[in-house]
Amino acid sequence: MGLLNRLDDPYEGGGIVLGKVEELLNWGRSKSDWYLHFGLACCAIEFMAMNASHFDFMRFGTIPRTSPRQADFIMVTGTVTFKMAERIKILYEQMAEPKYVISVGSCSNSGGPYWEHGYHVLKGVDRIIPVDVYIPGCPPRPEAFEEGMMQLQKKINQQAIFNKRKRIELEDSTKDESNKES
Amino acid sequence: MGEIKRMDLEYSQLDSDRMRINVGPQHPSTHGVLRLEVEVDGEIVTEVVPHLGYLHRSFEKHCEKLNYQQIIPFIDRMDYISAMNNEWPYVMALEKMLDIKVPEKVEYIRVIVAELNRIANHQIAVATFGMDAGAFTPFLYYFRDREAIISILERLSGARLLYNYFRVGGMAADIYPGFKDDCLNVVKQVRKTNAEIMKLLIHNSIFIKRSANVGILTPEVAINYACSGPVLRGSGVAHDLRRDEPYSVYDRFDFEIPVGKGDVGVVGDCWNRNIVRVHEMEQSCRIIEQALAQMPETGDVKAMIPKRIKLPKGEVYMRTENPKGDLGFYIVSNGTDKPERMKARGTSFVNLSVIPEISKGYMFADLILILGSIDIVLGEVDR
Amino acid sequence: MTAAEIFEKLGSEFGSAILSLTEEPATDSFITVDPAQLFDICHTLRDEESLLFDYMMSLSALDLGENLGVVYHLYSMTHRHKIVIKVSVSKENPVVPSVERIWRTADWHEREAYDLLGVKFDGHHNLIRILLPYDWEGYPLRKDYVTPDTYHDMKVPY
Amino acid sequence: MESTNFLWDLFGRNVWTVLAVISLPLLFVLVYALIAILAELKISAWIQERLGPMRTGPWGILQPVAEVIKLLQKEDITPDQSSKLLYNLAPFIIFTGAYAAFAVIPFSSAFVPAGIDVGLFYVFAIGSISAMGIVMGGWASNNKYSLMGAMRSISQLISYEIPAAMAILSVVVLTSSMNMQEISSMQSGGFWNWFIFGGPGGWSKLWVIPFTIGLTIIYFIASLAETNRVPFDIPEGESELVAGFHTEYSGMKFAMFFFAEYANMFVVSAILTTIFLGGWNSPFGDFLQGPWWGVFWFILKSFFIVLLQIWIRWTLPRFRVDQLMHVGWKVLLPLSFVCFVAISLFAMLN
Repeated sequence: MGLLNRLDDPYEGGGIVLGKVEELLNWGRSKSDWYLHFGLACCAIEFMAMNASHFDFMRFGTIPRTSPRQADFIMVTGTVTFKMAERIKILYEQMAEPKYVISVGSCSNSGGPYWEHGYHVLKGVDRIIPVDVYIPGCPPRPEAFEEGMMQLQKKINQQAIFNKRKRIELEDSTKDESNKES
Repeated sequence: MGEIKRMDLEYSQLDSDRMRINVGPQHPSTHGVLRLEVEVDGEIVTEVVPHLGYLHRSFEKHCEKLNYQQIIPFIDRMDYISAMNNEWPYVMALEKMLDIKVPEKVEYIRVIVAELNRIANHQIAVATFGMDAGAFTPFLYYFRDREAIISILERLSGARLLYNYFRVGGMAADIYPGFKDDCLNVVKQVRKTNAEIMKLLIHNSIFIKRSANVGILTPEVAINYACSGPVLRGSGVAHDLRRDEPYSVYDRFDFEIPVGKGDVGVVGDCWNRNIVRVHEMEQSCRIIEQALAQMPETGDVKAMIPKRIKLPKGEVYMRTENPKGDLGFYIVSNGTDKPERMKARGTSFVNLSVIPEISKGYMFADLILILGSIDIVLGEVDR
Repeated sequence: MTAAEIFEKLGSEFGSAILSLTEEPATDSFITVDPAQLFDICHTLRDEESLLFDYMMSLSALDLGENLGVVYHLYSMTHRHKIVIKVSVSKENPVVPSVERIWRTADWHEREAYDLLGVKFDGHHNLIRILLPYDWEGYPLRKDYVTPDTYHDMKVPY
Repeated sequence: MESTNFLWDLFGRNVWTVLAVISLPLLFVLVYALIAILAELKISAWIQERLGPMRTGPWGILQPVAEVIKLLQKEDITPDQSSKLLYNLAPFIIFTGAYAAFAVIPFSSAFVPAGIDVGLFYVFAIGSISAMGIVMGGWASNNKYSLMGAMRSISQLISYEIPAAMAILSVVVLTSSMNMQEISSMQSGGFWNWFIFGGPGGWSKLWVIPFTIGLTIIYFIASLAETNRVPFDIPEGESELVAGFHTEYSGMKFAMFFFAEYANMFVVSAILTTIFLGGWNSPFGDFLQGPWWGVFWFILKSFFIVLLQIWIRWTLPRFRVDQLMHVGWKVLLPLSFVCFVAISLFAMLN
């Protein structure tokens, strides 16, 4: 992240150059999303069909990675059970920033058909990790996957990297001061 | 090739440290969320301990809380690759208890959709098995063909994967015009692709080297572990409920039961388990062709569907031939509209239990192939 | 062989351990046996020439209110006949002999029955939970089971 | 040192020229890697009846650029339990190993970064450095999958270096030179003079042609193994080892592995081109021959080999570890010995 540090210092307050740089960085991130496929249940099969020739998920520039370290977003496809929940959390924490989460299907959105009597089903993956895009359906159709992917790209494209960094720095500095005081 | 090659465990006396590796629950080739705790000595597997339950969705609890019609969608979500086949034993069990004779046309529709789904299931099984061996391209060829089957089933039922199409005493909807032509086109395409995959993957010498003589399951062990489906037939036991206990209209069709013959490798190894699936696709094609020819043109598929299902007191165990093996439902009724207890005998659950037995002494890479050749679906293992 | 013949054959061998035969139209015929002698009965069922039940289709446990029941569905690959064997034990002391050594497939079935209903199988080599996490409390398929509010600080109800 | 480098003639011998000589292949590697990544994505898509990336720039051609921009921004994770120094050093060492080999590759009759006399020997020596990087990365990650991947990788590299060396040695016997530029210039005058067809010579070389073709194939197979490509991609076999020795690497460090892999692919293809396929020579005698056309022919031939590697990658399943060793030691090595003896006999008779 040394590149970013050098970039935001001289242009305090932003500007055209910075805006363009930001656009470029966002473009890179949104067009090249490598994903960790967290295949859990039925939706994973539909996602396999999505990956296959007919729908070709790689058109969006996505590449499946099997190691969470190299993934940009995690695709939670299926029912999250309590036994699995802690593993999802660990894998999410292993991913490198910036990272995103797509929750696929009713089960990982809200527990789905298992919401009432599922004593071993976590009612929504958003109870343990932050979710960026929800794809509804049981299982979602491939078109829904496409829409979800486009929504994620849209979200990444709208991110304000430099403002966010400034805000974080501000928070960090106030935290330091409060630490000193105490 | 004939003799059984098992890695010589003698040189473990070299006293190297053993390493315990966790394969799963999130791993590219556990076909879901299975976790295998593997102890390896260098590259050789010395112990496998499966840990299940990462997809335990409380299926049996739901059955006790819901009424009989509402259970069908949950059954779809058990073995989600072959949902049509899953629904069948359940509705048959209820029809047996209610003493319903379903119309002839319904029986034929059931046979056709079940066989179509069997083809789709085996396509995934063979494709992912190839992928475990590192061949990615056959996977996509099979998925291309599977799309055609999926679209037929979608036009029938309205869903791509989890159909909810069977009803007690009938079907949710009648077939659409042009259904026969679509099925015949699929049959044609399946045969064409199978011929191609035979050359590209099944008889590829690297693939044979990898999968033949690996993970040998003898018939005695297979029966003792109550294996069924292609896993049992790959070991040379011609056990197929469609012929042994003909249900529905299966006694009217002419088809063979492919078993592992050991053309390559020995009977009961991964290659033979896999080839059984490829041959079964061909047999399913034959059944579909005959069923399409025999199917009556007229008939109301919804005529026998009861308004409200209330079972008499009693219990029934019904099993049919799922693509993965015998799928059984044990239903205990207490006379109300909800079952007292329902137990699903998951095919994959039983077939998977054999893995610690057949994977010891092989290489770590073989373990992945053995797992792939058993063709499990975790939804059915954990329920 | 029909269920009645199997019942007679077992009765001649084990006497009072074979409790009853139930044949009703809406039900698969089943034989109820005494759990104390279950292992020997199953051994005979598998190895006796005229029976040869070498294939165990299913093992189910169920909550019968006062008691817990275990149901064995057996099939013979040679003779192609079926039989259902039932035992029932009290909930206070639900111990059933394990048949894991007769049919290896019973291994996981028994673990599942233990996991979900709490039937204890005597003689099983590794009777631990199989589906639920190892630290889960209670047996979910019992009729008096109450779903917990939290598991590891995660809320269970919707 | 004989000057075969037009940059020396152009700018004279000073520091700037050295920098230019170094940076030219670096620039080439970066551009080439981007093209190769795109080719890999697109060719795999076509083989599988797909389209491949389509939404990044026209027809998806900016996909590798987007990936590099993305990888630059990724967080750089060093696992807590890892051996930090080795972990951080490994990607650089691997890339160095791949890049250093470019020093002796003759791109054209007028440009070879360093025309040393023991070029082939140097390539082999420097190739082992990346093996060191792999084992460092795998061990330092403190991950079982990485460790297993690294171990497999090392055994594979060592076993396949021998048949590859035998193949190269045979050419050295024929040419009595290890200078890659010299070997290239010997093969001028049409494809009939390439070493895949026995090198320059009269009709008497006919009986040696099967052996040289065999050696070319042996070297190609060995080079697949050395670059960890399918069917020898066991170190990173996705279905077993998650991602092999680079499981724990993220961001730019992972990109270094990525680049090194593609650079290595080019290096082995370039060596194959130089010693067997006539290097920078035109296949049609004097037609389109010359220093600039040499670059064109050289890159064309090397790219063809790279494409062949990609094609194989998406067609074949992968071997198992012991089968890989079997192929290396019991099939390729004896075969290469036979070819070597035959070619030595031929060289002696001439």
